[in-house]
Amino acid sequence: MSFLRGGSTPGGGVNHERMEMAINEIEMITDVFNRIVGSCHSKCISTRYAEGDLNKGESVCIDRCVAKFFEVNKKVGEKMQNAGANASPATGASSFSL
Amino acid sequence: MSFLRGGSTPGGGVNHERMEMAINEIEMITDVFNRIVGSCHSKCISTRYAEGDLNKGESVCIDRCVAKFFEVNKKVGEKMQNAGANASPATGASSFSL
Amino acid sequence: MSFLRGGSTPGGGVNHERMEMAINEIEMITDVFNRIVGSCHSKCISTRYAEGDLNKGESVCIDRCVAKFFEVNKKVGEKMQNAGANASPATGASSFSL
Amino acid sequence: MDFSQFNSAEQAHMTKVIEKKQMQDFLRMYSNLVERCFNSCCNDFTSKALSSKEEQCVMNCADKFLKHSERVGQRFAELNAESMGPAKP
Amino acid sequence: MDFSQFNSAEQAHMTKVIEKKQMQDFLRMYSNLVERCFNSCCNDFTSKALSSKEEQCVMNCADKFLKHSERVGQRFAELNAESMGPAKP
Amino acid sequence: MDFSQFNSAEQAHMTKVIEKKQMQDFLRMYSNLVERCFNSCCNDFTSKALSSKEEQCVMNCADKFLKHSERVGQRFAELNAESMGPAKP
Repeated sequence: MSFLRGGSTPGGGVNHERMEMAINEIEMITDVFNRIVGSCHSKCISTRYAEGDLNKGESVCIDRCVAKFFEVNKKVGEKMQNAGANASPATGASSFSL
Repeated sequence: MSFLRGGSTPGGGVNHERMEMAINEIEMITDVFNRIVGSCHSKCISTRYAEGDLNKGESVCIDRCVAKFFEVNKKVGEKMQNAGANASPATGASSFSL
Repeated sequence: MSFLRGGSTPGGGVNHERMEMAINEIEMITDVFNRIVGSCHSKCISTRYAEGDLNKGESVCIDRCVAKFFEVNKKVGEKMQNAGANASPATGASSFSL
Repeated sequence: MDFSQFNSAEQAHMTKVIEKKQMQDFLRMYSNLVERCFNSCCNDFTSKALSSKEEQCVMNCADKFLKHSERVGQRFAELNAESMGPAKP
Repeated sequence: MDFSQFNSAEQAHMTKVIEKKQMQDFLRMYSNLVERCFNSCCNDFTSKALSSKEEQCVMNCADKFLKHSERVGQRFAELNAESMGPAKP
Repeated sequence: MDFSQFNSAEQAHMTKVIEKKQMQDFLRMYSNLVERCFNSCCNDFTSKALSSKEEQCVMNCADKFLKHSERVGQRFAELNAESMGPAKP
Protein backbone atom coordinates (compact mmCIF):
# COMPACT_ATOMS: atom_id res chain seq x y z
CA MET A 1 0.00 0.00 0.00
CA SER A 2 3.05 2.17 -0.41
CA PHE A 3 1.37 4.12 -3.20
CA LEU A 4 -0.48 6.01 -0.47
CA ARG A 5 2.62 7.39 1.12
CA GLY A 6 3.61 10.98 0.46
CA GLY A 7 7.06 12.49 0.78
CA SER A 8 8.47 13.43 4.17
CA THR A 9 8.36 17.10 5.09
CA PRO A 10 10.94 17.91 7.79
CA GLY A 11 9.95 20.50 10.38
CA GLY A 12 8.80 21.03 13.95
CA GLY A 13 4.97 21.32 14.07
CA VAL A 14 2.31 18.85 13.02
CA ASN A 15 2.13 18.43 9.24
CA HIS A 16 -1.59 17.86 8.75
CA GLU A 17 -1.36 16.50 5.24
CA ARG A 18 1.23 13.94 6.31
CA MET A 19 -0.88 12.99 9.35
CA GLU A 20 -3.90 12.46 7.16
CA MET A 21 -1.95 10.23 4.81
CA ALA A 22 -0.66 8.15 7.69
CA ILE A 23 -4.18 7.84 9.10
CA ASN A 24 -5.48 6.82 5.68
CA GLU A 25 -2.80 4.15 5.56
CA ILE A 26 -3.72 2.86 9.03
CA GLU A 27 -7.40 2.76 8.13
CA MET A 28 -6.62 0.90 4.94
CA ILE A 29 -4.46 -1.68 6.74
CA THR A 30 -7.17 -2.23 9.34
CA ASP A 31 -9.81 -2.52 6.65
CA VAL A 32 -7.73 -5.11 4.78
CA PHE A 33 -7.15 -7.04 8.01
CA ASN A 34 -10.85 -7.14 8.78
CA ARG A 35 -11.69 -8.29 5.28
CA ILE A 36 -9.08 -11.07 5.50
CA VAL A 37 -10.55 -12.22 8.83
CA GLY A 38 -13.98 -12.39 7.19
CA SER A 39 -12.95 -14.00 3.90
CA CYS A 40 -10.64 -16.60 5.41
CA HIS A 41 -13.25 -17.44 8.05
CA SER A 42 -15.73 -18.19 5.26
CA LYS A 43 -13.14 -20.14 3.27
CA CYS A 44 -11.57 -22.16 6.09
CA ILE A 45 -13.77 -22.53 9.15
CA SER A 46 -16.47 -25.20 9.23
CA THR A 47 -19.70 -23.81 10.67
CA ARG A 48 -20.55 -27.03 12.49
CA TYR A 49 -18.72 -25.78 15.61
CA ALA A 50 -18.34 -29.21 17.17
CA GLU A 51 -15.27 -27.96 19.07
CA GLY A 52 -13.68 -24.64 20.03
CA ASP A 53 -10.17 -25.30 18.75
CA LEU A 54 -8.90 -24.82 15.25
CA ASN A 55 -8.18 -28.25 13.80
CA LYS A 56 -5.06 -28.96 11.73
CA GLY A 57 -6.84 -28.50 8.40
CA GLU A 58 -8.34 -25.19 9.42
CA SER A 59 -5.02 -23.87 10.72
CA VAL A 60 -3.14 -24.71 7.54
CA CYS A 61 -5.97 -23.28 5.46
CA ILE A 62 -5.82 -19.98 7.36
CA ASP A 63 -2.07 -19.63 6.79
CA ARG A 64 -2.43 -20.19 3.06
CA CYS A 65 -5.53 -18.05 2.82
CA VAL A 66 -3.85 -15.02 4.40
CA ALA A 67 -0.79 -15.43 2.16
CA LYS A 68 -2.96 -15.73 -0.93
CA PHE A 69 -5.01 -12.68 0.02
CA PHE A 70 -1.78 -10.70 0.36
CA GLU A 71 -0.69 -11.86 -3.08
CA VAL A 72 -4.01 -10.84 -4.60
CA ASN A 73 -3.78 -7.48 -2.83
CA LYS A 74 -0.27 -6.96 -4.23
CA LYS A 75 -1.18 -7.97 -7.78
CA VAL A 76 -4.22 -5.69 -7.82
CA GLY A 77 -2.18 -2.85 -6.31
CA GLU A 78 0.44 -3.17 -9.05
CA LYS A 79 -2.26 -3.21 -11.69
CA MET A 80 -3.87 -0.08 -10.27
CA GLN A 81 -0.55 1.77 -10.19
CA ASN A 82 0.15 0.87 -13.80
CA ALA A 83 -3.32 1.85 -14.94
CA GLY A 84 -3.03 5.10 -13.02
CA ALA A 85 -5.58 6.14 -10.48
CA ASN A 86 -6.88 8.66 -13.02
CA ALA A 87 -9.71 6.51 -14.23
CA SER A 88 -11.09 6.35 -10.69
CA PRO A 89 -14.47 4.66 -10.85
CA ALA A 90 -15.52 6.58 -7.77
CA THR A 91 -15.83 9.77 -9.78
CA GLY A 92 -19.40 8.93 -10.68
CA ALA A 93 -20.69 9.52 -7.19
CA SER A 94 -18.31 12.39 -6.66
CA SER A 95 -19.62 14.60 -9.43
CA PHE A 96 -20.61 17.39 -7.11
CA SER A 97 -20.68 20.79 -8.78
CA LEU A 98 -19.40 23.64 -6.70
CA MET B 1 -32.89 12.82 -1.56
CA SER B 2 -34.17 16.37 -1.43
CA PHE B 3 -35.95 15.71 1.85
CA LEU B 4 -32.57 16.12 3.53
CA ARG B 5 -32.08 19.67 2.37
CA GLY B 6 -32.71 22.48 4.81
CA GLY B 7 -33.51 26.11 3.98
CA SER B 8 -30.76 28.50 2.91
CA THR B 9 -29.49 30.92 5.56
CA PRO B 10 -27.81 33.92 3.93
CA GLY B 11 -24.77 35.37 5.74
CA GLY B 12 -20.98 35.61 5.75
CA GLY B 13 -19.50 32.97 8.09
CA VAL B 14 -19.79 29.21 7.99
CA ASN B 15 -23.28 27.99 8.86
CA HIS B 16 -22.51 24.76 10.66
CA GLU B 17 -25.99 23.32 10.48
CA ARG B 18 -26.15 23.87 6.75
CA MET B 19 -22.65 22.37 6.33
CA GLU B 20 -23.72 19.31 8.26
CA MET B 21 -26.78 18.85 6.10
CA ALA B 22 -24.72 19.13 2.93
CA ILE B 23 -22.23 16.61 4.30
CA ASN B 24 -25.07 14.26 5.21
CA GLU B 25 -26.33 14.54 1.66
CA ILE B 26 -22.89 13.80 0.20
CA GLU B 27 -22.48 10.79 2.46
CA MET B 28 -25.90 9.52 1.49
CA ILE B 29 -25.20 9.88 -2.22
CA THR B 30 -21.89 8.09 -1.84
CA ASP B 31 -23.52 5.35 0.20
CA VAL B 32 -26.21 4.86 -2.45
CA PHE B 33 -23.58 4.78 -5.19
CA ASN B 34 -21.57 2.11 -3.38
CA ARG B 35 -24.67 0.01 -2.79
CA ILE B 36 -25.60 0.24 -6.48
CA VAL B 37 -22.10 -0.86 -7.48
CA GLY B 38 -22.45 -3.88 -5.18
CA SER B 39 -26.02 -4.83 -6.06
CA CYS B 40 -25.64 -4.43 -9.82
CA HIS B 41 -22.35 -6.32 -9.75
CA SER B 42 -24.16 -9.24 -8.09
CA LYS B 43 -27.08 -9.00 -10.51
CA CYS B 44 -25.18 -8.49 -13.77
CA ILE B 45 -21.59 -9.70 -13.66
CA SER B 46 -20.82 -13.37 -14.21
CA THR B 47 -18.23 -14.60 -11.71
CA ARG B 48 -16.51 -16.83 -14.23
CA TYR B 49 -14.13 -14.04 -15.21
CA ALA B 50 -13.10 -15.57 -18.52
CA GLU B 51 -12.28 -12.09 -19.82
CA GLY B 52 -11.65 -8.59 -18.44
CA ASP B 53 -14.11 -6.69 -20.60
CA LEU B 54 -17.79 -6.20 -19.95
CA ASN B 55 -19.71 -8.14 -22.58
CA LYS B 56 -22.80 -6.73 -24.31
CA GLY B 57 -25.24 -8.48 -21.99
CA GLU B 58 -23.46 -7.26 -18.87
CA SER B 59 -23.28 -3.68 -20.14
CA VAL B 60 -26.98 -3.52 -20.94
CA CYS B 61 -27.82 -5.17 -17.64
CA ILE B 62 -25.79 -2.56 -15.71
CA ASP B 63 -27.60 0.34 -17.43
CA ARG B 64 -31.01 -1.10 -16.59
CA CYS B 65 -29.96 -2.10 -13.11
CA VAL B 66 -28.80 1.42 -12.20
CA ALA B 67 -31.99 2.93 -13.61
CA LYS B 68 -34.14 0.45 -11.70
CA PHE B 69 -32.27 1.09 -8.46
CA PHE B 70 -32.90 4.81 -8.88
CA GLU B 71 -36.60 4.14 -9.40
CA VAL B 72 -36.76 1.97 -6.30
CA ASN B 73 -34.90 4.65 -4.35
CA LYS B 74 -37.38 7.30 -5.55
CA LYS B 75 -40.48 5.20 -4.78
CA VAL B 76 -39.24 4.38 -1.30
CA GLY B 77 -38.28 8.02 -0.70
CA GLU B 78 -41.79 9.17 -1.65
CA LYS B 79 -43.31 6.56 0.62
CA MET B 80 -41.15 7.65 3.53
CA GLN B 81 -42.04 11.31 3.04
CA ASN B 82 -45.75 10.49 2.98
CA ALA B 83 -45.51 8.28 6.03
CA GLY B 84 -43.50 10.95 7.83
CA ALA B 85 -40.14 10.24 9.34
CA ASN B 86 -41.82 10.36 12.74
CA ALA B 87 -42.22 6.64 13.08
CA SER B 88 -38.45 6.24 12.69
CA PRO B 89 -37.62 2.61 13.38
CA ALA B 90 -34.20 3.67 14.59
CA THR B 91 -35.69 5.04 17.78
CA GLY B 92 -35.39 1.66 19.43
CA ALA B 93 -31.64 1.83 19.62
CA SER B 94 -31.71 5.51 20.38
CA SER B 95 -33.65 5.32 23.62
CA PHE B 96 -30.89 6.84 25.67
CA SER B 97 -32.10 8.59 28.79
CA LEU B 98 -30.34 11.82 29.64
CA MET C 1 -21.86 -4.03 27.60
CA SER C 2 -21.00 -2.71 31.02
CA PHE C 3 -17.38 -3.74 30.59
CA LEU C 4 -16.93 -0.62 28.51
CA ARG C 5 -17.87 1.74 31.28
CA GLY C 6 -15.17 3.60 33.15
CA GLY C 7 -15.41 5.06 36.65
CA SER C 8 -17.10 8.39 37.24
CA THR C 9 -14.83 11.40 37.66
CA PRO C 10 -16.65 14.23 39.46
CA GLY C 11 -15.82 17.77 38.32
CA GLY C 12 -17.08 20.76 36.35
CA GLY C 13 -15.62 20.71 32.80
CA VAL C 14 -15.94 18.12 30.09
CA ASN C 15 -14.04 14.91 30.89
CA HIS C 16 -12.91 13.86 27.44
CA GLU C 17 -12.01 10.31 28.34
CA ARG C 18 -15.43 9.76 29.89
CA MET C 19 -17.14 11.34 26.88
CA GLU C 20 -15.25 9.04 24.56
CA MET C 21 -16.25 6.00 26.55
CA ALA C 22 -19.90 7.03 26.48
CA ILE C 23 -19.69 7.61 22.73
CA ASN C 24 -18.06 4.21 22.28
CA GLU C 25 -20.94 2.68 24.21
CA ILE C 26 -23.54 4.47 22.10
CA GLU C 27 -21.84 3.37 18.90
CA MET C 28 -21.69 -0.19 20.16
CA ILE C 29 -25.38 -0.24 21.09
CA THR C 30 -26.33 1.19 17.70
CA ASP C 31 -24.10 -1.31 15.95
CA VAL C 32 -25.69 -4.20 17.87
CA PHE C 33 -29.17 -2.88 17.07
CA ASN C 34 -28.41 -2.67 13.37
CA ARG C 35 -26.98 -6.18 13.35
CA ILE C 36 -30.08 -7.52 15.12
CA VAL C 37 -32.32 -5.81 12.55
CA GLY C 38 -30.33 -7.49 9.77
CA SER C 39 -30.01 -10.96 11.33
CA CYS C 40 -33.61 -11.21 12.48
CA HIS C 41 -34.84 -9.95 9.12
CA SER C 42 -32.94 -12.78 7.44
CA LYS C 43 -34.16 -15.33 10.00
CA CYS C 44 -37.82 -14.29 10.23
CA ILE C 45 -39.07 -12.37 7.21
CA SER C 46 -40.16 -14.23 4.10
CA THR C 47 -38.83 -12.53 0.97
CA ARG C 48 -42.00 -13.21 -1.03
CA TYR C 49 -43.46 -9.87 0.07
CA ALA C 50 -47.04 -10.79 -0.77
CA GLU C 51 -48.23 -8.26 1.81
CA GLY C 52 -46.85 -5.30 3.76
CA ASP C 53 -47.85 -6.39 7.26
CA LEU C 54 -45.93 -8.66 9.54
CA ASN C 55 -47.90 -11.86 9.89
CA LYS C 56 -48.34 -13.65 13.23
CA GLY C 57 -45.49 -16.08 12.62
CA GLU C 58 -43.06 -13.34 11.64
CA SER C 59 -43.99 -11.21 14.66
CA VAL C 60 -43.45 -14.03 17.13
CA CYS C 61 -40.23 -15.00 15.39
CA ILE C 62 -38.90 -11.42 15.70
CA ASP C 63 -39.61 -11.31 19.45
CA ARG C 64 -37.79 -14.57 20.05
CA CYS C 65 -34.99 -13.69 17.68
CA VAL C 66 -34.21 -10.40 19.46
CA ALA C 67 -34.30 -12.13 22.86
CA LYS C 68 -32.01 -14.87 21.62
CA PHE C 69 -29.56 -12.40 20.12
CA PHE C 70 -29.40 -10.61 23.47
CA GLU C 71 -28.66 -13.91 25.20
CA VAL C 72 -25.90 -14.72 22.75
CA ASN C 73 -24.48 -11.22 23.20
CA LYS C 74 -24.51 -11.66 26.98
CA LYS C 75 -22.91 -15.12 26.92
CA VAL C 76 -20.16 -13.97 24.59
CA GLY C 77 -19.61 -10.84 26.68
CA GLU C 78 -19.18 -12.93 29.84
CA LYS C 79 -16.77 -15.22 28.03
CA MET C 80 -14.68 -12.29 26.81
CA GLN C 81 -14.51 -10.77 30.29
CA ASN C 82 -13.34 -14.05 31.76
CA ALA C 83 -10.77 -14.59 29.04
CA GLY C 84 -9.55 -11.03 29.49
CA ALA C 85 -9.34 -8.65 26.59
CA ASN C 86 -5.56 -9.11 26.67
CA ALA C 87 -5.47 -11.67 23.91
CA SER C 88 -7.16 -9.16 21.60
CA PRO C 89 -7.18 -10.63 18.12
CA ALA C 90 -7.14 -7.15 16.70
CA THR C 91 -3.49 -6.75 17.64
CA GLY C 92 -2.41 -8.29 14.36
CA ALA C 93 -3.50 -5.33 12.32
CA SER C 94 -2.43 -2.90 15.00
CA SER C 95 1.23 -3.78 15.00
CA PHE C 96 2.34 -0.33 14.01
CA SER C 97 5.83 0.54 15.15
CA LEU C 98 6.32 4.07 16.40
CA MET D 1 -27.72 4.12 29.18
CA ASP D 2 -27.39 6.19 32.31
CA PHE D 3 -25.86 9.64 31.98
CA SER D 4 -26.90 10.88 35.44
CA GLN D 5 -23.27 10.97 36.54
CA PHE D 6 -22.55 13.55 33.82
CA ASN D 7 -22.36 17.27 34.51
CA SER D 8 -24.39 19.69 32.40
CA ALA D 9 -21.60 20.52 29.94
CA GLU D 10 -21.13 16.83 29.32
CA GLN D 11 -24.86 16.21 28.96
CA ALA D 12 -25.16 19.00 26.39
CA HIS D 13 -22.30 17.50 24.41
CA MET D 14 -23.82 14.02 24.55
CA THR D 15 -27.20 15.33 23.39
CA LYS D 16 -25.54 16.80 20.29
CA VAL D 17 -23.64 13.60 19.60
CA ILE D 18 -26.78 11.50 19.97
CA GLU D 19 -28.81 13.76 17.68
CA LYS D 20 -26.14 13.52 15.01
CA LYS D 21 -25.97 9.76 15.38
CA GLN D 22 -29.76 9.45 15.08
CA MET D 23 -29.70 11.31 11.78
CA GLN D 24 -26.89 9.13 10.45
CA ASP D 25 -28.67 5.99 11.65
CA PHE D 26 -31.85 7.03 9.93
CA LEU D 27 -30.03 7.61 6.64
CA ARG D 28 -28.21 4.32 6.90
CA MET D 29 -31.43 2.47 7.67
CA TYR D 30 -33.03 4.09 4.66
CA SER D 31 -30.24 3.08 2.25
CA ASN D 32 -30.20 -0.37 3.74
CA LEU D 33 -33.95 -0.72 3.18
CA VAL D 34 -33.67 0.36 -0.46
CA GLU D 35 -30.79 -2.05 -1.09
CA ARG D 36 -32.55 -4.98 0.57
CA CYS D 37 -35.85 -4.43 -1.21
CA PHE D 38 -34.15 -3.90 -4.55
CA ASN D 39 -32.16 -7.11 -4.13
CA SER D 40 -35.23 -9.12 -3.13
CA CYS D 41 -37.69 -7.72 -5.65
CA CYS D 42 -35.76 -6.86 -8.82
CA ASN D 43 -34.39 -9.79 -10.75
CA ASP D 44 -35.48 -9.05 -14.28
CA PHE D 45 -33.24 -6.74 -16.28
CA THR D 46 -34.82 -7.15 -19.69
CA SER D 47 -36.30 -3.70 -19.10
CA LYS D 48 -35.17 -0.66 -17.14
CA ALA D 49 -38.70 0.19 -16.01
CA LEU D 50 -39.99 -1.15 -12.73
CA SER D 51 -42.81 -3.59 -13.49
CA SER D 52 -46.02 -3.24 -11.47
CA LYS D 53 -45.24 -6.58 -9.84
CA GLU D 54 -41.78 -5.39 -8.82
CA GLU D 55 -43.19 -2.11 -7.56
CA GLN D 56 -45.77 -3.90 -5.42
CA CYS D 57 -43.05 -6.13 -4.04
CA VAL D 58 -40.85 -3.11 -3.20
CA MET D 59 -43.71 -1.31 -1.45
CA ASN D 60 -44.60 -4.37 0.63
CA CYS D 61 -40.94 -4.96 1.38
CA ALA D 62 -40.46 -1.37 2.56
CA ASP D 63 -43.62 -1.55 4.71
CA LYS D 64 -42.53 -4.80 6.22
CA PHE D 65 -38.99 -3.61 6.81
CA LEU D 66 -40.22 -0.55 8.70
CA LYS D 67 -42.59 -2.63 10.82
CA HIS D 68 -39.83 -5.15 11.41
CA SER D 69 -37.37 -2.47 12.52
CA GLU D 70 -39.98 -0.90 14.76
CA ARG D 71 -40.76 -4.21 16.45
CA VAL D 72 -37.06 -4.99 16.88
CA GLY D 73 -36.69 -1.49 18.37
CA GLN D 74 -39.44 -2.15 20.92
CA ARG D 75 -38.02 -5.50 22.04
CA PHE D 76 -34.52 -4.02 22.01
CA ALA D 77 -35.53 -1.13 24.27
CA GLU D 78 -37.28 -3.50 26.72
CA LEU D 79 -34.38 -5.93 26.90
CA ASN D 80 -31.86 -3.11 27.11
CA ALA D 81 -33.77 -1.55 30.01
CA GLU D 82 -33.91 -4.94 31.75
CA SER D 83 -30.20 -5.55 31.34
CA MET D 84 -29.49 -2.16 32.93
CA GLY D 85 -31.17 -3.44 36.09
CA PRO D 86 -33.71 -1.67 38.32
CA ALA D 87 -33.69 2.14 38.36
CA LYS D 88 -31.67 3.94 41.01
CA PRO D 89 -33.69 5.41 43.96
CA MET E 1 -25.78 18.66 -5.76
CA ASP E 2 -26.14 22.43 -5.85
CA PHE E 3 -23.89 24.49 -3.62
CA SER E 4 -24.59 27.85 -5.29
CA GLN E 5 -26.37 29.06 -2.16
CA PHE E 6 -23.12 28.66 -0.19
CA ASN E 7 -20.78 31.54 0.57
CA SER E 8 -17.08 31.26 -0.22
CA ALA E 9 -16.01 30.11 3.26
CA GLU E 10 -18.59 27.36 3.08
CA GLN E 11 -17.57 26.37 -0.44
CA ALA E 12 -13.92 26.11 0.61
CA HIS E 13 -14.90 23.88 3.52
CA MET E 14 -17.05 21.67 1.30
CA THR E 15 -14.25 21.30 -1.24
CA LYS E 16 -11.97 19.97 1.50
CA VAL E 17 -14.61 17.60 2.78
CA ILE E 18 -15.32 16.30 -0.70
CA GLU E 19 -11.62 15.77 -1.46
CA LYS E 20 -11.21 13.79 1.74
CA LYS E 21 -14.28 11.72 0.97
CA GLN E 22 -13.04 10.96 -2.54
CA MET E 23 -9.78 9.60 -1.15
CA GLN E 24 -11.64 7.44 1.39
CA ASP E 25 -14.06 6.23 -1.28
CA PHE E 26 -11.19 5.29 -3.55
CA LEU E 27 -9.52 3.28 -0.78
CA ARG E 28 -12.76 1.57 0.11
CA MET E 29 -13.46 0.71 -3.49
CA TYR E 30 -9.97 -0.74 -3.79
CA SER E 31 -10.34 -2.99 -0.71
CA ASN E 32 -13.76 -4.00 -1.84
CA LEU E 33 -12.39 -4.99 -5.25
CA VAL E 34 -9.62 -7.09 -3.72
CA GLU E 35 -12.06 -8.84 -1.38
CA ARG E 36 -14.59 -9.55 -4.13
CA CYS E 37 -12.00 -10.89 -6.59
CA PHE E 38 -10.29 -12.97 -3.92
CA ASN E 39 -13.61 -14.49 -2.89
CA SER E 40 -14.62 -15.28 -6.47
CA CYS E 41 -11.28 -16.54 -7.74
CA CYS E 42 -9.50 -18.26 -4.85
CA ASN E 43 -11.05 -21.48 -3.64
CA ASP E 44 -8.11 -23.83 -3.49
CA PHE E 45 -6.04 -23.71 -0.32
CA THR E 46 -3.83 -26.74 -0.91
CA SER E 47 -1.09 -24.22 -1.71
CA LYS E 48 -0.34 -20.70 -0.56
CA ALA E 49 0.87 -19.61 -3.98
CA LEU E 50 -1.55 -18.05 -6.43
CA SER E 51 -1.95 -20.44 -9.37
CA SER E 52 -1.72 -18.95 -12.86
CA LYS E 53 -5.40 -19.72 -13.33
CA GLU E 54 -6.29 -17.88 -10.13
CA GLU E 55 -4.09 -14.96 -11.11
CA GLN E 56 -5.75 -14.68 -14.50
CA CYS E 57 -9.15 -14.78 -12.85
CA VAL E 58 -8.13 -12.04 -10.40
CA MET E 59 -6.79 -9.80 -13.17
CA ASN E 60 -9.96 -10.22 -15.24
CA CYS E 61 -12.09 -9.68 -12.17
CA ALA E 62 -10.26 -6.46 -11.29
CA ASP E 63 -10.52 -5.20 -14.87
CA LYS E 64 -14.18 -6.01 -15.01
CA PHE E 65 -14.86 -4.47 -11.62
CA LEU E 66 -13.25 -1.19 -12.65
CA LYS E 67 -15.18 -1.10 -15.90
CA HIS E 68 -18.36 -1.98 -14.04
CA SER E 69 -17.84 0.79 -11.47
CA GLU E 70 -17.03 3.27 -14.21
CA ARG E 71 -20.19 2.40 -16.13
CA VAL E 72 -22.30 2.58 -12.97
CA GLY E 73 -20.69 5.96 -12.29
CA GLN E 74 -21.68 7.28 -15.74
CA ARG E 75 -25.29 6.15 -15.43
CA PHE E 76 -25.41 7.38 -11.83
CA ALA E 77 -24.17 10.85 -12.80
CA GLU E 78 -26.74 11.09 -15.62
CA LEU E 79 -29.66 9.95 -13.51
CA ASN E 80 -28.54 12.11 -10.60
CA ALA E 81 -28.39 15.17 -12.88
CA GLU E 82 -31.87 14.34 -14.22
CA SER E 83 -33.37 13.95 -10.78
CA MET E 84 -31.99 17.37 -9.80
CA GLY E 85 -34.18 18.83 -12.54
CA PRO E 86 -33.26 21.58 -15.03
CA ALA E 87 -30.56 24.07 -14.03
CA LYS E 88 -31.59 27.34 -12.44
CA PRO E 89 -31.59 30.44 -14.73
CA MET F 1 4.29 1.08 9.15
CA ASP F 2 7.29 3.29 9.67
CA PHE F 3 6.76 6.52 11.56
CA SER F 4 10.46 7.28 12.12
CA GLN F 5 10.23 10.28 9.82
CA PHE F 6 7.67 11.87 12.15
CA ASN F 7 8.58 14.49 14.74
CA SER F 8 7.53 14.05 18.36
CA ALA F 9 4.35 16.12 18.12
CA GLU F 10 3.26 14.02 15.18
CA GLN F 11 4.18 10.77 16.91
CA ALA F 12 2.12 11.74 19.96
CA HIS F 13 -0.86 12.49 17.73
CA MET F 14 -0.51 9.20 15.87
CA THR F 15 -0.30 7.26 19.12
CA LYS F 16 -3.64 8.73 20.21
CA VAL F 17 -5.24 8.00 16.85
CA ILE F 18 -3.97 4.43 16.90
CA GLU F 19 -5.22 3.83 20.46
CA LYS F 20 -8.66 5.08 19.52
CA LYS F 21 -8.71 2.92 16.40
CA GLN F 22 -7.70 -0.15 18.41
CA MET F 23 -10.64 0.34 20.77
CA GLN F 24 -13.05 0.77 17.87
CA ASP F 25 -11.59 -2.27 16.10
CA PHE F 26 -11.99 -4.36 19.20
CA LEU F 27 -15.64 -3.35 19.56
CA ARG F 28 -16.32 -4.01 15.91
CA MET F 29 -14.65 -7.42 16.09
CA TYR F 30 -16.77 -8.23 19.13
CA SER F 31 -20.07 -7.31 17.44
CA ASN F 32 -19.01 -9.14 14.34
CA LEU F 33 -18.26 -12.27 16.37
CA VAL F 34 -21.66 -12.16 18.07
CA GLU F 35 -23.46 -11.68 14.76
CA ARG F 36 -21.56 -14.46 13.02
CA CYS F 37 -22.04 -16.98 15.84
CA PHE F 38 -25.70 -16.09 16.23
CA ASN F 39 -26.29 -16.54 12.51
CA SER F 40 -24.47 -19.89 12.42
CA CYS F 41 -25.85 -21.38 15.63
CA CYS F 42 -29.40 -20.08 16.09
CA ASN F 43 -31.94 -21.31 13.61
CA ASP F 44 -34.80 -22.42 15.81
CA PHE F 45 -37.22 -19.71 16.88
CA THR F 46 -39.91 -21.87 18.45
CA SER F 47 -38.53 -20.67 21.78
CA LYS F 48 -36.82 -17.49 22.91
CA ALA F 49 -34.46 -19.34 25.25
CA LEU F 50 -31.07 -20.45 24.03
CA SER F 51 -31.04 -24.27 23.98
CA SER F 52 -28.02 -26.00 25.49
CA LYS F 53 -27.06 -27.17 22.02
CA GLU F 54 -27.20 -23.62 20.67
CA GLU F 55 -25.24 -22.34 23.64
CA GLN F 56 -22.51 -24.93 23.11
CA CYS F 57 -22.35 -24.01 19.44
CA VAL F 58 -22.06 -20.30 20.27
CA MET F 59 -19.28 -20.92 22.81
CA ASN F 60 -17.30 -23.06 20.34
CA CYS F 61 -17.91 -20.54 17.59
CA ALA F 62 -16.65 -17.66 19.76
CA ASP F 63 -13.57 -19.66 20.80
CA LYS F 64 -12.82 -20.57 17.24
CA PHE F 65 -13.38 -17.05 15.96
CA LEU F 66 -10.92 -15.64 18.48
CA LYS F 67 -8.32 -18.25 17.63
CA HIS F 68 -8.93 -17.65 13.94
CA SER F 69 -8.52 -13.88 14.30
CA GLU F 70 -5.39 -14.35 16.35
CA ARG F 71 -3.84 -16.66 13.77
CA VAL F 72 -4.79 -14.31 10.93
CA GLY F 73 -3.22 -11.50 12.98
CA GLN F 74 0.07 -13.41 13.33
CA ARG F 75 0.33 -14.22 9.62
CA PHE F 76 -0.77 -10.68 8.77
CA ALA F 77 1.93 -9.12 10.92
CA GLU F 78 4.61 -11.37 9.40
CA LEU F 79 3.57 -10.72 5.81
CA ASN F 80 3.13 -7.02 6.50
CA ALA F 81 6.66 -6.84 7.95
CA GLU F 82 8.02 -8.70 4.92
CA SER F 83 6.29 -6.42 2.45
CA MET F 84 7.83 -3.41 4.22
CA GLY F 85 11.24 -4.79 3.26
CA PRO F 86 14.33 -5.21 5.47
CA ALA F 87 14.72 -2.94 8.50
CA LYS F 88 16.71 0.25 8.14
CA PRO F 89 20.27 0.24 9.60
